[in-house]
Amino acid sequence: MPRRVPRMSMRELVADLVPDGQQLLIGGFAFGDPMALAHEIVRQRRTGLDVLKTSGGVLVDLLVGAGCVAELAFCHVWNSVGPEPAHAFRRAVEGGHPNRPAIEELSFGAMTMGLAAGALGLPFMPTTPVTLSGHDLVRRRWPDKLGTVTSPFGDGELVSVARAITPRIGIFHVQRVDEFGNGQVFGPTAELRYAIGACERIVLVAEEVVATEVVRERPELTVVPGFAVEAVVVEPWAAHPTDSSGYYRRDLDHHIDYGAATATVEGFEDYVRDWIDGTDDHPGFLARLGGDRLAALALRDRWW
Amino acid sequence: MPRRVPRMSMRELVADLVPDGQQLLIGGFAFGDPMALAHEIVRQRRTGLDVLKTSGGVLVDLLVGAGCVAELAFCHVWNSVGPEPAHAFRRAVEGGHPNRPAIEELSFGAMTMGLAAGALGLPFMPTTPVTLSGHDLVRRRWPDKLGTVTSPFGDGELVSVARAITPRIGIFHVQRVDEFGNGQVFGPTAELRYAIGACERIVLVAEEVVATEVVRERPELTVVPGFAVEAVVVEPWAAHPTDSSGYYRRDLDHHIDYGAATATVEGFEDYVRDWIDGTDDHPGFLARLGGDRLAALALRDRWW
Amino acid sequence: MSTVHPFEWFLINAAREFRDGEVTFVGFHWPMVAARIARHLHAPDLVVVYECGIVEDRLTPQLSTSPSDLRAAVGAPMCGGSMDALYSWLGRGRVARTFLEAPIVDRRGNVNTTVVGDYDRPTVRLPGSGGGTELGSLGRGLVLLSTGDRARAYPERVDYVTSPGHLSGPGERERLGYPAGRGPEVLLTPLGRLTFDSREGFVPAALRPGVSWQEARACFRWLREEPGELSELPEPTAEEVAATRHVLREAREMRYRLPADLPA
Amino acid sequence: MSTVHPFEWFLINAAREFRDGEVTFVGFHWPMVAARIARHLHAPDLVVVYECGIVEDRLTPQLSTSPSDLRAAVGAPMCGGSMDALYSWLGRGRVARTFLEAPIVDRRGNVNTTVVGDYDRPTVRLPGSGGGTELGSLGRGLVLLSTGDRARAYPERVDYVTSPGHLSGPGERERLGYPAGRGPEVLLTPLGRLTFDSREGFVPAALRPGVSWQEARACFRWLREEPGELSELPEPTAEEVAATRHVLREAREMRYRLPADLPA
Repeated sequence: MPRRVPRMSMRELVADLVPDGQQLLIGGFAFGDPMALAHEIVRQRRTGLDVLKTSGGVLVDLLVGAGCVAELAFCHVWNSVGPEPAHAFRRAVEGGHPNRPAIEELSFGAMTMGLAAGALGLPFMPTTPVTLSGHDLVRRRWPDKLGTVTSPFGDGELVSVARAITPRIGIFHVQRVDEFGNGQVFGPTAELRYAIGACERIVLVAEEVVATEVVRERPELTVVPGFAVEAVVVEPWAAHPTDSSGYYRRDLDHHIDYGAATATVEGFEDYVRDWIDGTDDHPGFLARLGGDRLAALALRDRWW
Repeated sequence: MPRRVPRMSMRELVADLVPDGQQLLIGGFAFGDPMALAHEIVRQRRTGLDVLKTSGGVLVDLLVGAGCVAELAFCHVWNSVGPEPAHAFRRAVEGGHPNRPAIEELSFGAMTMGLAAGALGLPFMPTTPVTLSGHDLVRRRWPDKLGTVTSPFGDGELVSVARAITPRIGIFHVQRVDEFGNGQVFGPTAELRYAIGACERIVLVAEEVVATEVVRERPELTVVPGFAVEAVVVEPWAAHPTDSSGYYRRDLDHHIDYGAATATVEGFEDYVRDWIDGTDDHPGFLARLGGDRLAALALRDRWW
Repeated sequence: MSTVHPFEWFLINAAREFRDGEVTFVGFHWPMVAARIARHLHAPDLVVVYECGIVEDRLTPQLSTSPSDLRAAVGAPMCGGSMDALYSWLGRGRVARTFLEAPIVDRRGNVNTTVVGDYDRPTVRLPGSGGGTELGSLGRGLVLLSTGDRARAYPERVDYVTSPGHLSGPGERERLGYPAGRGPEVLLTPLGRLTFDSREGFVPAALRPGVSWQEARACFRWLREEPGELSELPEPTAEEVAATRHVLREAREMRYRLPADLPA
Repeated sequence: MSTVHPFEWFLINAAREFRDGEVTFVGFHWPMVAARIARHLHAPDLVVVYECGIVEDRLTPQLSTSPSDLRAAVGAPMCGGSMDALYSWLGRGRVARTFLEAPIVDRRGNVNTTVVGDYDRPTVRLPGSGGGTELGSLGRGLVLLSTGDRARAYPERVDYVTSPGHLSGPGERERLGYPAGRGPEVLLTPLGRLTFDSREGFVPAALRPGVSWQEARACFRWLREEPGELSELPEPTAEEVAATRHVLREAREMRYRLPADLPA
């Protein structure tokens, strides 16, 4: 049998592996966003982070609003329910409050390909034609994010390519993991398989640990082999208020409430005080949400 | 609900969609090889086919030995049990009996990437460095199978690229399918997901049809959406003597027996007479194998 | 039936753009709502794909709030990934029709969902592209949906090309390596349905009854003289209105922000 | 224990090349048998990956006949695809050690599994590459296994480079864009263990006891003068012999072709 993977708490993960200034890719695509990680990053008042995230969502909005982020690469940042504006992100980018992160943008197709190149050990991947789009023309931090090569075949057409992205560390939400670190995901995977593979170091945040035989009954669901995983945090409901296939639905009310609460700086600070600093850890956050809310969102009886 | 996908028999598939001279990619990687398709191609005495197959196996050996193949692109051709020599393939390539197919070779990594490029609608994909390898130097039918581009990033390194492969039609073994053509596979997928996507027309050979709700309980197992599938043949044990995850094991004895039988031209002809022409169709082939043999290979009670 | 609100008109006409049985790439927001309306009406066999890899080929129990709201995956026949959706299905051309919301769209169908004003000091920061860039770049049969009824939603040229339309003019896409035969074809707005003309850009093919050429021109400022004959969009049917109101009730339950003056 | 057959010697020494706990890419045939022997001995925590996407991290109930024999997937923690195996794991460098069978291998570790003689009119047509090319091109810690004990298995230069070794000489891989730090390091044969020297090519690091320098030189014809001191491979232990014979019995049951003179 292979080696067991180390377990740590979310607090230890942030304390040990996410120091100020750390570059990290955070997994999730408006589902499976590890919000419990973001909360803990805020609790520990990290600053200067270099964050990569395909779908920004409320996770990035929160980190930016709390002043944790110095650099940010993304495909979009939004609150997908409503849609509510991503107020904190807008305040930061439009008005520099609390700070104006240095940003870089890629389309989702191009970021998928850049991460795929990183995962596959290749220097680049061909991608969506984007020449003369905004992504092509605006480069602030990554002058080489996109390039063009001439095809060696046919009539020598121009081909847009996305440069390999290889984040220093990646932290990903998965539904379940075994003691060896094999991580499994239900539902759509968006760019997840490639994003994981692209990262130099890989940490999983899992809803639960299951017996390894449970994982081995469905080896097709494994999105990352345990041998590539450095550590695991087990944190039920870690993706709330985003959704987790087979475990719980997106919490629409919390998305809306977050949007309403964070429309002002004061409201944002109140939210952090009440929901993050005031809850100590993720079980505390869940206690504040309340068992009835969780029960209404839970799906475990349905897809299991 | 979407449209239902047409069902046809194996006989109809070969009669209607695999005329003499047809270019076709046949799926499978020494598991999930649709041997029942090969048998029917031999029964109908197709000639001049342009066959693409990553892992040649006994399937390609049989088609070549029966004189069905004029052109062949592959990664390897072997009988992986023993290993027995691929006698018919060797006779054809070494001695031109019954004919010498025009061949082209790619490494498995490069063919995976060429198929991926085809599937993804991209002109090429970067691949394994292969410069000055045999695959790079020997090009008989596909002068442009591989090329080199200069990376637009960093220090301008040379990058090997595999040209997109887009076969006219692809026929693939899957374990199960629903009435809408959604095809599901258990176990490793090798290059399958990309090979399917690369083909202009897609036909599935399934072990069984299951209720669409069964498919929808495990949407992660779907390797091709029904909307891309043109027709389905339902043929239990279609991959025998290769294996089919969760359904049956590789038949080692039949691999060995095939190797022994086909060591001579006469033996090859006897094999075709007894196992293919003499069995009329795949149920006939299975009857010849016998229920005890099938029972010994069956796995349905294990992984299900 | 009661008076049809312009927003209902818009959604009904958006729904009419869907074709039954077609594989259709549906982007965030009103395209999702319109697809659901179409599924209740003339397109029950619609096959919708989303950028995260979901295939949605029948009516889901609940309306999703976004393509990544996994309510869209309930009962899905396939859950793949973004490589499948954006490349194998969209880029490879297996998708027949594509719907993208275009809150700010210019004469040549370039869509801006990124910034208004200067990129580094924006007047308004919008969410960014997600897969919207791919829909503009690669989508076959691309229909743009905009609820805008003012000129500011339709500049001559957008500040930032998030989703490439026909860029600066005819032939530019092809010259730059964009695949042939793609790019926006229809722009549907509350004022009417515009189609793309490679010389003139988007021009009205039919207006909503009651909308004058002057009103259209005040919104789409690149328009020139009034054409001799101008079609009107057909009146909504009772079934269309009922389906639309049904789906809008679902949208309200699912916390969609709806026009304030929409009847409840 | 009874006399150890040279083939058993070969497998025992091949098994010794595996390191416990390492992620190891195992190619077709004797590498698979050697990995299984190693797992019974010093490497129970070996993590094996195969080109079709299987992760095999514990003793499977049965020995597989090939990496695509799905007996290798029984109890697997992951079944992915070839993109995972050949690129994400091998190419990206997550694999620490790589084993490739090399029936014909030249001085610089170039492996031929394609043709002997002219490509178009071959004397012997071999199976071709499969993923073997990638193992030579990308594999870290590459160990080549050859059962050959005659010079024809070890030409100065192979007729066809199926799996690139160090090509024609030092620096050529790097110049052509091959990743740094890859390429064959060890060549294990029934005569002994050879390691790669960038100037001389493969040279014996240790011979099997009883094999003389002359015998080695008759096989590896590029060798020059006998070194002052030449190690011998350590004698097999009783445990090694027992494990090897156990796995060879399994191999026989699984229809592996074994040397005719091997004790049953």
